[in-house]
Amino acid sequence: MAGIRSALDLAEAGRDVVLMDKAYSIGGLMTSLDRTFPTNNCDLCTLSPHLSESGRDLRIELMPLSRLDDVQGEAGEFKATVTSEPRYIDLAKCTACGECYRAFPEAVRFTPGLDHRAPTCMRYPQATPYAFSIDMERCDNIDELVRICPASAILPEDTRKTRTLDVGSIILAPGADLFNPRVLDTYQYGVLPDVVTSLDYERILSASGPTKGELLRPSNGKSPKKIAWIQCVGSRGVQKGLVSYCSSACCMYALKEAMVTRERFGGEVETTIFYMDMRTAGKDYETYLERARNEYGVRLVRSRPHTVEMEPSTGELVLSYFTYDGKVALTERFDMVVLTVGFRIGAELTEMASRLGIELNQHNFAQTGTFNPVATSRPGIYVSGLFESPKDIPATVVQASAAACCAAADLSPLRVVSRKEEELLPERDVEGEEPRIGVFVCDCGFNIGSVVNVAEIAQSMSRLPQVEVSEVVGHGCSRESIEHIQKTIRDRKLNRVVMGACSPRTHETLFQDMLRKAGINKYLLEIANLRDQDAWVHSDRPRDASAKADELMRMAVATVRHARPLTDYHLAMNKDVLVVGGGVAGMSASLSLADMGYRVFLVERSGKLGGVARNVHRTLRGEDVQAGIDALIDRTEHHDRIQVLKNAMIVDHSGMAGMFKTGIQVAPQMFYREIKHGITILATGALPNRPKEYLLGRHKAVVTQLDLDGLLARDPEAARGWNDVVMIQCVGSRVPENPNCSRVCCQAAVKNALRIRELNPDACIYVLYRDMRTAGFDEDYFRKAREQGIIFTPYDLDAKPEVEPSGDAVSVTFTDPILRRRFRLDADCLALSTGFIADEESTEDLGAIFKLPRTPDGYFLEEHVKLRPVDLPIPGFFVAGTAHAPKTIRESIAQGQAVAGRAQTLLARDVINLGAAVAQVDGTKCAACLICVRACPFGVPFINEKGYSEIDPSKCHGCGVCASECPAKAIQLMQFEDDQIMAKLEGLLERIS
Amino acid sequence: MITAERKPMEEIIGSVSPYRRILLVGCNECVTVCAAGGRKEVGLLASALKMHFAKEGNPVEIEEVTLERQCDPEYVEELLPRMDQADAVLSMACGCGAQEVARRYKEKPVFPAVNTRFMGASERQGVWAERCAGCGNCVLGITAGVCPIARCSKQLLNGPCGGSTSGKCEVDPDIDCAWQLIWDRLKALGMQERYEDNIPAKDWRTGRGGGPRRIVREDLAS
Amino acid sequence: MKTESTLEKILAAGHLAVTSECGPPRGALPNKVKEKAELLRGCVDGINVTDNQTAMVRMSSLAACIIIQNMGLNPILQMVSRDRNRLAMQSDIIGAYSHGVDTMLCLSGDHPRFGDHPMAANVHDIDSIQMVDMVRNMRDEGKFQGGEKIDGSPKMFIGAAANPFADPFELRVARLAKKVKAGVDFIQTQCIFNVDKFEKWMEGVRERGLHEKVAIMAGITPMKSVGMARYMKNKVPGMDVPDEVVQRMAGVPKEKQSEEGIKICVETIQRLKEVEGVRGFHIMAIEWEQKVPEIVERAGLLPRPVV
Amino acid sequence: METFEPVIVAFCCHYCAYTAADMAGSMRLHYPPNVKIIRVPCSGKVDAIHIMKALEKGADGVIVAGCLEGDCHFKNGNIRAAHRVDSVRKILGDIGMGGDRVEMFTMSAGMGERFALVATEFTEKICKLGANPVKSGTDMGMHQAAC
Repeated sequence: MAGIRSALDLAEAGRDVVLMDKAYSIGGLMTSLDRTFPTNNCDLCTLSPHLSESGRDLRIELMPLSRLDDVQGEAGEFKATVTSEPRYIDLAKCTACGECYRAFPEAVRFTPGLDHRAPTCMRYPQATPYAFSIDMERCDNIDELVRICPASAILPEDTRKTRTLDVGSIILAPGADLFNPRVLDTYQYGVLPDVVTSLDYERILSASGPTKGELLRPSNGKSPKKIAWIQCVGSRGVQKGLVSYCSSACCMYALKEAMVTRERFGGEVETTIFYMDMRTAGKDYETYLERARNEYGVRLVRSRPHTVEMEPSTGELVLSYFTYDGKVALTERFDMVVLTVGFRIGAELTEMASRLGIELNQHNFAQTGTFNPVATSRPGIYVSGLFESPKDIPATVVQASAAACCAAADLSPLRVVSRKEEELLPERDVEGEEPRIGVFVCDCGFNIGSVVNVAEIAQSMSRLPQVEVSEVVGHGCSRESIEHIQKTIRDRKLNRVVMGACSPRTHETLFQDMLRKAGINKYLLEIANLRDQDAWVHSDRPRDASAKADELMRMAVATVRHARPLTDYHLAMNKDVLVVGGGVAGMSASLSLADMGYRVFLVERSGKLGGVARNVHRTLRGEDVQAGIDALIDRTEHHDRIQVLKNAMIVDHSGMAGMFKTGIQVAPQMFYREIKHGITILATGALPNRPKEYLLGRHKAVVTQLDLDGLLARDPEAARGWNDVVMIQCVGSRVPENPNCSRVCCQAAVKNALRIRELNPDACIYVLYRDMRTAGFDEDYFRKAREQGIIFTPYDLDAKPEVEPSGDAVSVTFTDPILRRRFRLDADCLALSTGFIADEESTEDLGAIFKLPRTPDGYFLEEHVKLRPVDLPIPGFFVAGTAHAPKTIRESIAQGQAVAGRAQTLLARDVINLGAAVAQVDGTKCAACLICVRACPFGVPFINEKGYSEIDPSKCHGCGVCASECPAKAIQLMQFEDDQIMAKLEGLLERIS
Repeated sequence: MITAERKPMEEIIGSVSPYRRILLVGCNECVTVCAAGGRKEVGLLASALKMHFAKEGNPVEIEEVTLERQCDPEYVEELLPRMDQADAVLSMACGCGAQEVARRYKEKPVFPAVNTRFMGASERQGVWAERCAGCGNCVLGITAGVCPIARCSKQLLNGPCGGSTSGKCEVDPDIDCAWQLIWDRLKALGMQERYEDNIPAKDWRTGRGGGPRRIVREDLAS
Repeated sequence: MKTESTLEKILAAGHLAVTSECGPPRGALPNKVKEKAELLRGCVDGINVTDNQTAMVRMSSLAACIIIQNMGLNPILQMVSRDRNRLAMQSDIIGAYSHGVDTMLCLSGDHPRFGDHPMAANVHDIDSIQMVDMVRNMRDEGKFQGGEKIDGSPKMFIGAAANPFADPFELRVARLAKKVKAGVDFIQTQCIFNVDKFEKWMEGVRERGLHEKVAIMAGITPMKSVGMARYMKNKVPGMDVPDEVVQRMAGVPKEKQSEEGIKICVETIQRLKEVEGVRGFHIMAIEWEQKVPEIVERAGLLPRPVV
Repeated sequence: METFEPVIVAFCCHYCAYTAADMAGSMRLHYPPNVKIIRVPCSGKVDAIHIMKALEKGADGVIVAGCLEGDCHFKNGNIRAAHRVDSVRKILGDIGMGGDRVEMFTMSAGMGERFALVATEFTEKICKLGANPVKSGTDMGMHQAAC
């Protein structure tokens, strides 16, 4: 995931990328997940359309089965030595027909075919080799294997190769391994078949998994009625074989698995999750947790399960655990137990790290810092994803884009050579010409030819009117064929082309380029899907397959007659950037973009840069925040490509990606100026929350964690006088008014608690919490705090602590769940973890000015929670920092760099290609009925001053809903016009009625 | 806007069944906007009728045409060239359009394919509601901009009857009580005292009571 | 005295007036009218004769009134604006008066949707308040609504209905005020079960002094069963039956429920006697006329004064 | 009369149903060849008229296939399509064709099996329903015309 994202961002930004993977196909862990939280959708299906666009860039060279041996030189001019294992298959020839796989299943590897989501990954051929690979050791009859391949793609002499690459920068996104719970005898994984890991469970749920998506107990193939999840298996532990950190993503995916289970198999299946702390700290994750509990009825038990045993008589699994409220040795029976396993760094990676000379932390993850979260200790080498620290997909995608941004900054300034436009013939004008159709039928080697009688098809097509040429062309997509077809187009003056080939999903762009290079418009093409949707599915009845092929081709020929030359919509790109908000996120974004050579306007509402982070002095890990902030501010204010506008407010906005216009007013005179820019980045931050609770603001002993952080920095002496200190977590967060988790408070509390302990070893420090959410390595400090005698006591919403004044101190009353009684003590300092609250005022105004959607709790809503975490739904808009959701300084900086990484993909272009599949209105037919205006899912159509509907091609997403709902039939969707669809029907049905 | 709804298929089929060559005429005004008789509906109906009669074994020819406005003679004139290939005309316009076609082409039978319903506004996509009864003597000025004649089931002019329950009409809970709406607006406007005026019995001559109506603009008519 | 109406005389004399109603038969059998009316002899001061009530076709109110008039009783002609335009109304009013019918009630009428002719046109040429105004003009100015003089104008004692319970409640007093302004003489209210709410309405009425300009007769309906109570509560628009009433009915065994119903309405009458501005009672014993005498008696409203 | 081979038109949305059909291919699943796919960007692009015309021109059945609810790449195109299919079914009922010749299905890009299953079951259903009466009607019509 991380690797693909970085590669795509860089390729889209016009950079050449080598994408290495030790596996023989890419995709990593995500391709084996069923559905992903919090959308519970099949996300690669949602992602692939975006990817196919970038597929047109041929800038990514893929090196599967490869490893990075050595890196010499400096950032900007590395020499990287790469070894590739033999694949024994010629990628150029392999068509993934699967013959070899059928003949030698044990020797042939082809995950994509087995993974149901693979075709969507194959959508962009250069992104995953749509090809098999061979394990020669396991092949007993190589000659037979070579013989059986219809594309003669087998290379038995293929050997390990070593190459040295000149690269400017390097991104490490090797992911991590999943913990194998076999080492834990207590849960008997590998012994009891019904004890599975979370990944096993994903495969069971997956439509392509071993059970085809049926939920069945591995032991007896019956469907389970009761399933238990055990959290933190192998994580947050100190015993041997365990790791002490928290794997961060597990709580959410366990919830997801439980929810999907309830959703798919309804009430029949009981789902219970045994957990220590529910760490749902991400954006809207808290509401996800609430849905799991309340809507889906997922049962959550805070507890520590110690053993799983099997009841021999019934085959049930008996799970023993004790809960935190002192109840010990409870047992419960289940049909299945899912072990939620976390992430590990394997030996392979530690070796690589030492080869490359990058530092690792004590857990063998790559060492990074708060102020450069994706930079390794070696300049020019960056890291993203799990190898940096345990995290979920959104965080991974953010880091990937951040890494792409940093990597690009090390490269020589960019000269964009848009390869599509290189040395093309001028386009021949075919307007007014009679259609001269060329029909080309691929046999695709074995794939089509062996089932469909391609020669006969070509014959019968040649008899159709206006068909000039009709012939068979072997592998249509091979270089030779493409050159042949292009020559034919030119020699025979063809102005329409029909390909009888494989799926347009995979090959349309290829054949479109072919037409364009032959000098005719690329939209004069029609593809009949004779492989995936005919030969492959009817191999059992060749005659019918041929008949169907004939019909599919007739449909295509009939349709192509109506094809017309279309022009892709282009937009001149303004390369300046507007960044709104001068906090760490805004400054990081500005600096990254300015360093890449783009001009940045940084608009800050207040008189100072730095935002909320100015009030933070040290991170949990002890880094000096103020020094970092000052450095950021200094660089920002003195960067010659950044113009900082303080005391400035946004007042109006217009335009579209690549040509925005934004009006701002600047204090004190509030004079108005208009900024023209191509990209808009929102980094407006959030506000420190100060709810009127627990005497906050009404008693001097009551402060927020942020106050306390400042106090401890300014006047450490104060802490020395304290006897009792109490901290209350989740004050004003995870409550109806502010439903989500503020993410930063748990580690802030641990940080301040440790600092007080340091200053005053005798003080008693109590932390009253609901869930301690010290994700990742912060867990170590949480443990350290417990070891140092800081007392952590959970509380429930129905038994909240009570606070009343008592002289200079405040008395705090709370329930101790273990002793089950109320405690009362006088605290010299009560620190409330109040976290963040959305800056309603500014997000509301800006949301209105920029027409951007917001979440119910007032944060900006990104385009896609997981896959586009920093893109906003309107092209050209990005969001970073706490304006997106509460997050740490480190995360805000990563997002700041990530938006820069995403922004460069647009900024690198001189024009933006908007494609041609857009809706067009015939003003003479339009009745201005508003139906399209109301129907458009993206609110694009409007009634123009001439009184008819107008659709801005640069905003149209091309879904065609308006066209199909228009009561006046005044709207047509280019490429899918009614007469084209009717022609398809004619082509299919003419001989019937 | 004038609203309409397609007649039941059965009725339409019945009315055109004696004819083999049908000219199906839509209108690009109101009936397009209320999705009853625009190009799209014309296309759907044509297809449906062709299928029906084909199925019955006596196929029909249907010529589709949608006029800019079927209630203006100039536009209706455009049908002339098509008329002699048609045995009958099926109109998807409101009653005004259908009658204009009938007036112009005396020798051709004209059948309505829609029921003209009322003068209304669109509440949202796909929902239209009656707003005006065309009484010819507008009272909106004294009823806070809500018409009790069109929107009160008993067209009461002096306030809600005893059947008004929590804002809804006794006739149908989907109907807002017009007088509740009026009262709410009066309050919003601080004009409660307006309600106290007795509105006298209405002179219906300006409405249907006066027989078929016409407007003559001397300056334009000449 | 504006008219010869017995009801007007009773009220003028300061007695609590009592009226009841009689729904004409759905056919041309005069005896049905006579039987029902006979039940009420001596215990009421006027008999409302409904006009196609609930939008079901019945013998015309006018014809039934004449039958009752000829029995020496005092019919009250009900007229709804649903079925007649102003011509038909005025001719019927003159006709009624020519037979000595001197009291009438102006209503808008139930919507045809509820009756057995839902397809019927819904006239509403004028509304009930305009009707009141029209009848007053005929009586006091001696003019038709069109302005022409009437030769022998009908001296009608004019009534109208009021529903204190319908929404918007705040408008209910104002609406009465409009009827008063139009010249109504007496008011018969919707059946009262929620006495508190009724008293609240009366307060409003008194605040504006309306109770001095119009005689308000409280509408009373005995409930036969808990079923009926529930039906009225849930199904009849503008009817306000509090839960405690339903519970009270439900609290007694089936066979005792009708008796309980009578008790409730007697108690209601007793309580309402105490309410300032209540000048009488209109007892609507729907298809239960025979109980009216008992109710009137147990409510201590007998004997009826002679005026 | 020899065995009836229905002609079935399937309007498939690019992002899910069409991909699922390709998926069925790469999984080498079998389904009846009677089903002919027309690719549209979104099931919401399928106009009621397209469905009617398909039947008018003699197709025996029409499938409209889109993404799973909530997965539509264009937010709610699939839901609109479902409503439209309902209204077409009603019209077909009214003209005595019966609505069953048209049906909406949803599936994710990965559901190769589901596509094959849908294609198979729908084809069986249409076989039961028999040929599109519009065709037989015309034959009969010509027949009558002949004699």
